[in-house]
Amino acid sequence: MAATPLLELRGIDKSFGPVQVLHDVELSVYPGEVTALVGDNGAGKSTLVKCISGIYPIDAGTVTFDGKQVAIHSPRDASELGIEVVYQDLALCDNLDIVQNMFLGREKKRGIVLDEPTMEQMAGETLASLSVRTVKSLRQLVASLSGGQRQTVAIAKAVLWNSKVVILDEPTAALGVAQTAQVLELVRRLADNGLGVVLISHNMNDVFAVSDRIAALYLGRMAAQVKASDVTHSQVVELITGGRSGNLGLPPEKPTDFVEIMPGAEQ
Amino acid sequence: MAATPLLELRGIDKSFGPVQVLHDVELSVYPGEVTALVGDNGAGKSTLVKCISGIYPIDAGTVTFDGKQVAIHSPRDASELGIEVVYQDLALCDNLDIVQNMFLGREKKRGIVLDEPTMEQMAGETLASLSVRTVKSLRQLVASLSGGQRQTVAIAKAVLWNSKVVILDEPTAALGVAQTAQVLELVRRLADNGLGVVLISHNMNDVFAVSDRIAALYLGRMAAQVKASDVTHSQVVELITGGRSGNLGLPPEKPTDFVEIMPGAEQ
Amino acid sequence: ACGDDKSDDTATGSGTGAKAGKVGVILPDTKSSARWETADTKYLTEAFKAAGVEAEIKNAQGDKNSFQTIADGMIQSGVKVLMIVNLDSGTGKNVLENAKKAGIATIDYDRLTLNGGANYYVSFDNNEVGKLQGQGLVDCLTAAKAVKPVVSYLNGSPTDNNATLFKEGYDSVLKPKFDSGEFVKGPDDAVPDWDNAKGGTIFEQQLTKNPKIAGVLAANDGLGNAAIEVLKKNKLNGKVPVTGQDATVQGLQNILAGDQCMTVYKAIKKEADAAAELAIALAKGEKPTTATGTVTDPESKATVPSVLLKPEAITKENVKKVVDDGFVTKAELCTAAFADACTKAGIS
Amino acid sequence: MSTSTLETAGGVKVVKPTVASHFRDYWGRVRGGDLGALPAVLGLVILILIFGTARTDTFFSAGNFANLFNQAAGVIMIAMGLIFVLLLGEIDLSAGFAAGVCGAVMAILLTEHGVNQGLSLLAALATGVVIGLLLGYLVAKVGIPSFVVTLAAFLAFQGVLLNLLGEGKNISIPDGFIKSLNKDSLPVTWSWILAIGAVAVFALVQFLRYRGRAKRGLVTEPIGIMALRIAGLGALLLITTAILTQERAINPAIASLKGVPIAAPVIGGFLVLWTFVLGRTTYGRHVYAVGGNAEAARRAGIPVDLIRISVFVIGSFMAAVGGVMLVSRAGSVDPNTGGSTTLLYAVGAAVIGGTSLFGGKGKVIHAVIGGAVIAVIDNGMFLMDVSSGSRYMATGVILLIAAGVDALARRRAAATGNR
Amino acid sequence: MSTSTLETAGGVKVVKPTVASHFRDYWGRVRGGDLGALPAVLGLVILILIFGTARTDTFFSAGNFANLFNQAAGVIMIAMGLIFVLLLGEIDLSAGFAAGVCGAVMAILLTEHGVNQGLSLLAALATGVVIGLLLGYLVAKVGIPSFVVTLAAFLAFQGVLLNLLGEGKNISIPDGFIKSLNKDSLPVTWSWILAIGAVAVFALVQFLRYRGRAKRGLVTEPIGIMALRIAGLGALLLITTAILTQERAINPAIASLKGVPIAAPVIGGFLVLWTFVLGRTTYGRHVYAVGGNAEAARRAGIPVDLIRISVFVIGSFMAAVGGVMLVSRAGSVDPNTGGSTTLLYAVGAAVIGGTSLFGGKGKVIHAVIGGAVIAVIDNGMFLMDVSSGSRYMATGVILLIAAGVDALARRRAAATGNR
Ligand SMILES: Nc1ncnc2c1ncn2[C@@H]1O[C@H](COP(=O)(O)OP(=O)(O)OP(=O)(O)O)[C@@H](O)[C@H]1O
Ligand SMILES: Nc1ncnc2c1ncn2[C@@H]1O[C@H](COP(=O)(O)OP(=O)(O)OP(=O)(O)O)[C@@H](O)[C@H]1O
Ligand SMILES: O[C@@H]1[C@@H](O)[C@H](O)OC[C@H]1O
Ligand SMILES: [Mg+2]
Ligand SMILES: [Mg+2]
Repeated sequence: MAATPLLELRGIDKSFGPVQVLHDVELSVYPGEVTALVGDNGAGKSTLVKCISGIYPIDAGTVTFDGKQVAIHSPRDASELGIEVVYQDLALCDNLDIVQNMFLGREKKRGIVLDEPTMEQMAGETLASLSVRTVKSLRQLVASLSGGQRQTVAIAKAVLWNSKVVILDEPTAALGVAQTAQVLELVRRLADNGLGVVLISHNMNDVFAVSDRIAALYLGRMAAQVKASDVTHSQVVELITGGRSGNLGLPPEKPTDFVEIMPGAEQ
Repeated sequence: MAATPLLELRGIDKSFGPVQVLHDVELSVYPGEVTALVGDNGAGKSTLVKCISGIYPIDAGTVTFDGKQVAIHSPRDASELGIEVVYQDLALCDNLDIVQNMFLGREKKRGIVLDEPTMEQMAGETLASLSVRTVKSLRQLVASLSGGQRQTVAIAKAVLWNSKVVILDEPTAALGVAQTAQVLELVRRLADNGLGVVLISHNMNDVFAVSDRIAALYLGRMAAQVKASDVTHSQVVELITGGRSGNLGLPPEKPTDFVEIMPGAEQ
Repeated sequence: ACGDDKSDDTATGSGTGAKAGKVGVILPDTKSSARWETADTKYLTEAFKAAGVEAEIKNAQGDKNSFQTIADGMIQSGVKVLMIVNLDSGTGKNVLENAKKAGIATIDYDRLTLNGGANYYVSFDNNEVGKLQGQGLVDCLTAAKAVKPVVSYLNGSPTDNNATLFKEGYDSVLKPKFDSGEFVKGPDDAVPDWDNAKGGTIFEQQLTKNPKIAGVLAANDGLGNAAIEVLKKNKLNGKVPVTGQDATVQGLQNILAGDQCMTVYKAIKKEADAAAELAIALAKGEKPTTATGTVTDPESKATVPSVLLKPEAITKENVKKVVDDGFVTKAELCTAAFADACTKAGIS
Repeated sequence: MSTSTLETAGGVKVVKPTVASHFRDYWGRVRGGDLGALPAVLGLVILILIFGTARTDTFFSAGNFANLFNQAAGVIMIAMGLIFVLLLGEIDLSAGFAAGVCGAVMAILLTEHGVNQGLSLLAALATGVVIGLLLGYLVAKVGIPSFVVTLAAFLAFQGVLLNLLGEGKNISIPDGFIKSLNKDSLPVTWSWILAIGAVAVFALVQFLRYRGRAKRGLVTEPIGIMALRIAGLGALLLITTAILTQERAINPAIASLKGVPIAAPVIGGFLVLWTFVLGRTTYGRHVYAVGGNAEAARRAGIPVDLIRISVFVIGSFMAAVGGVMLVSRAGSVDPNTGGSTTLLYAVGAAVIGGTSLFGGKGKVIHAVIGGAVIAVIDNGMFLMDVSSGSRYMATGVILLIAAGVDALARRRAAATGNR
Repeated sequence: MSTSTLETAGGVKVVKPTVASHFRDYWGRVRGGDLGALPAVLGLVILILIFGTARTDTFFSAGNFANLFNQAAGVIMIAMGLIFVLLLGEIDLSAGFAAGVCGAVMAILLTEHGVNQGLSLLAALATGVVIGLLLGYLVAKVGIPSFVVTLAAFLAFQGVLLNLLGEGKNISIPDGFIKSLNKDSLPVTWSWILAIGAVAVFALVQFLRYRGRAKRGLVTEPIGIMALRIAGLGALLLITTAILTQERAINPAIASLKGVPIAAPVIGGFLVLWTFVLGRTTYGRHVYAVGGNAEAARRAGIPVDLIRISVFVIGSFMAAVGGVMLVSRAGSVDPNTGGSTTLLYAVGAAVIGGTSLFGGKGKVIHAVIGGAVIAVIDNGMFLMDVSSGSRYMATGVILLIAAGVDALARRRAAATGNR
């Protein structure tokens, strides 16, 4: 923990109407490291990511970036700081093609005219480097892509830019064997280039393969943030499913406001 | 191969406009067995599933179900035959709640009135059995669910019914560790109950854990359909990424009409 | 060159040859009044047919764009005479100018196109229509011996220039009464698009605002009927006189029932005949002799040779006149419910 | 926050809700942007206050209150049908003139063919159904966008109406049952019987639902909330009835005028019917599903085309009902019946009430609330003394204010997180 | 199928397209449902054949052809602006009366204040921009649904127009530049210069694009296809010009009438401008993105609110242009300018052309094609001899046929797989 964190969250609370999803969450992302963010389904990982990137306003807490406290009100703010995100719900424009999606919001121009040839060339190179082999044309609408192809486009879109922090929310979920390997390699390469990388994944093999640090969310609370080398596979699974493992994790009392399935409250 | 297949495809062709996605595909699904359908991103797995379930009309080929040749023109036809599908692009109605989505198209009624209590009760039981623990209310709109929660709802929706064939397209992609285990167990249980199950997955561990038979698609062609016990992990990976492994798989010439990324053809 | 009555001559007249040229007629709409389709079209068609002159009669359906499109088409197809009922003076003027540029003779029918410079004008006097309505209401209120009656206005569409003229007419009669305190001025509202349903709501609200309303100046029979229905709901029909215009079957029936005090009858057959006569002469290349009157265009101050007919006030006493003229048939008017009233009114 | 838990369906532990927690949750939902019809109702209240202040004695009179029902009925009926069409993300531009055509069919049968009132009414409704089948077929089976189909129908029906009315005559309908529909009032006794009956049935339904859930061990809302809801509706209905059973004749000496306008139970009846259909039947569920995600609905085996046709049938059927109400009120049909702003107001009513033009989101009550907003604006505006130009402008601005209240409330709520 | 391959950007091997493969691909796309504007054009051709057969000498005259441009110009201009609004899934019901208001501002400045033609025109356009800012602000920032905002504006602008003009009045504009815009024609020489110039520029642009791609080693279409495209446009423009430069005065002795109507280059100019903006600029790309998936656009850092405001500005600006064209053609403004069916026709033009009401899908050319369909129907119908009622009906049916061709073509294509 010698380096100062590139991105630091403190005391983040977030509710949707009557439901509180994040409780007092802390998270530190260090430059040159991959931080894996793990947690059960519905733990709040994606919500946390969207709070960081300005999609959801936070109810309480502070975000510090590069040592300065910042207020992120929109994805635009986040990307101006140098935070790039691959969202779990990919958010591509189905009515645009691959190239158009990949450059959305940062189109290359010559004068006022879009520089399509340059964009097409860059897109082709990036996709090829991610082992995409079955796309018929870069001018195909993303609506007609397979699940894995969409995922790759979303990843390519985010890593094309010079950013300081890259957050990937389950980037390999839909990917094939070769593509997964490529993406994990890319993740490692980004960190090695000095970026702060946050990787969300349910796959423990992947997590241990690339990450330096592991943060475990449990029912909206940060159960533990540890070095990957300090914990075992099964410890992490315990943290995910129970919120604690040995002396790691949350105090044993279960948070009362997190009850289970509740049939019957009218919507 | 003693038993006769429950579902048998022969010579399936499928094109989208000028692009042919499936070439002369064969597939047999046996009762009481899990058939894993594997293949690279964009190989055509999801397209094949949608052809089976009547979402896409097929260009050529035959579908035999329970020994009889059938024509499936719509998902309704498929479900009347007893084929249930969990689609990769989940297709839930975001404006409906969990219970409403789970019973969509087969609502329980008392007279002409919807029997909400019964549906709510059944939904609650099914979800609980799939290790869903963080849903706040069964009356929550699915729009507000996490990725894994949506996935679980889609699975629960499909397995709630008495069907003969269940096809799951990457059902565990978004799931947590515990939930994945539950779903794999469920898949095995369905097969053990005599159903024919097709499981699509990129995760070789999962594939070998539950499947009896493995079918590998390569660039829209069926490269091989083999017993899981007859092949190794790495052989399957070779089939996926290269279309052949030793004397298994497609002839070595690469199909000419399947070229790689093609920048520049105007959309 | 004289047309020699080949009545089923279908050639698209280009104006050449010995026969009469074609006449184009553009009517305004179908919603402001039933007359354009039920009366004008019928009478004009008959008149041209009798003279063996080819005529094309089109209705612009209240759409100014269509109005011009029709004119373009007629000019293009080589009509020799263009007769229009403008939707407003602006577009009317424009169409007349286009026609003139193509060497076509023009007639303003029913509505004078201000500053439009048409060659002839045939009409009833719209201002006079308003005056008849005003006077009719005064007569009915006097007959009912109303004391300081509150009079409400249900004017025509604010976008219809005729409505403005009607209002000028009845204002000229009623304003002195208001000023003298003999009558009391009540609510005064225009009804968008002459929309009868809206007219009903507007009148209902006028009545809510001023329950003492004792007379209604409704600009035409449709609006009159809308007011009468509201009065019926309040069991005030027949007690509050209502005016109208156009001598529609509905209006006449309301008069027979005693719910409407009067309507204004524009003897459209005469108007149509007069206009057709002018047009026929022009189409044959003759100089018309029937336009003996003149009207001064208030804007351009030009004198337009005209045929001006007098609109007539119709009350219970002279409903018969309209039937005798053949404007409405007895069968239409004297349905079972009105058979008695018809007999009493002397219609047999 | 001491909460008691209970075990419920599927063996899952849940918190037992209390009246207090219920209110807390409600407030949380409101803060979270889940406002339902609240802001539209708020907009309506503000409108009423504006006009009530400006024209207290006329606007706030029993007579004016009663008139509102008649003034709004036509548009509300058409809007109710449009809600179904809008729920699928479709549009029906022809609803206004469809109302006119159906009304004309009825009037012609009544007058020129001497058909009796009941049959004429049925013929009008049947005409609506046929129109709906035609529109639905063209949209669902031929695949022409509904905007184009109904734009074509909008034009064609104007022609039909003109031709039906003999190129533009006005036809008066005779007195009778149909004419009373949107003109007369119920006798005072019947007014009370109906109001009290409605409250009783509502209470019974609420109670049965409560018992049904409790019996299965599902979470139930606190009895107190249920009681409050029943009391609320009761108060609303009974106060309304009390006002409407006052004498409101302009000149009671000539004729007495009291009782609930017949239009009120007609509106209420259709509101209950369609709310039931949308909320408690499979059909309604499927309408929402197709509107929310047609592809998902298709995959769930829902006959999407049939649903699509059916909403146009309901849309045109309700347009026919609306046409009957318009004709009943006007006592006559003319070539403009259902024309000018009728359609725009009907769609506007649905949207102002809270129904989305993009499908999947809407309730039948929106037609009533939105229709009331529009009727109140018209009603109030015509009580003021302004020129027609200014009236148009003021109507626009006031509409904007009413909708703005809604938007601002939702926006404020959205800022707290949920959108 | 012997294909030669080439190595292209990113070191990927691709098949080098030939003219034959290009046509094969095109046919594949057509069969696959990707029809573009083809069916709408087909519908238009069928319409022209219908009317041409029924009224050969009048419909197929140079004069009638020239008139079509003037008749369609207003609606096409308004529709072009609406395309931007529709691309975002929004609607602008007030565009018609906005056109009226802007036209009235111009007319009043021209006549009552003696302002010169250029300034008056600018004032009209500026009024459009201000209106657009207002509408956009209310939709994007206050958050009122555009249907409600523009319904309110529809009412309010009607009032503004009435107040500007004084009830029932109308204002004629003086002769001059503005009045020529949608009335007069270009001199014959200028007609030819413009047509030939346009073809030349088109050819140049095509060639430069080709060279740009080739230089980077990207796949290019075969030269033959490019040549065909240039020849096609050339033929269209030159034949049109040849027809329009014929003498078409009814009575050439009185005054000669030939040349391309000024309205044609005005339509063409705006078509090129907005097509360029939508297709070749960042702004246009962002409009499509917001229309396709507003949330994705927001996440990509696109200022969604600004884009939303901007489309209303463009919409109202083009409404102002449309207003100028309407006023120019009519030579006057009255309280109904931009009223009646103007708006419905403009939205209809966009939708018939192929633009979706749900956003994300549409092109500026759709306004022109759809506007032509509507203008041809109106033009042709008024050349026929039928009563008003029948005309309305026929117009509806013909509109349906034109749109039905489109729907059936797409449907047939969809049956082959892609939807
Ligand atoms: N817009 C919303 N409104 C209400 N509840 C929400 C909303 N978004 C998320 N939630 C709830 O918040 C919780 C956390 O969701 P989140 O998507 O952050 O989970 P996650 O950790 O990403 O899960 P997964 O691994 O399944 O993707 C879930 O219980 C979910 O239902
Ligand atoms: N509607 C469509 N139009 C055109 N091409 C399509 C369409 N749907 C799929 N494709 C193409 O067909 C190929 C197969 O897609 P499919 O979704 O079946 O792949 P998959 O095997 O399921 O891949 P993944 O593992 O990524 O889900 C892809 O190249 C894809 O781009
Ligand atoms: O006859 C009247 C006509 O002149 C006017 O323009 O519109 C309404 C009609 O009643
Ligand atoms: Mg997530
Ligand atoms: Mg797939």
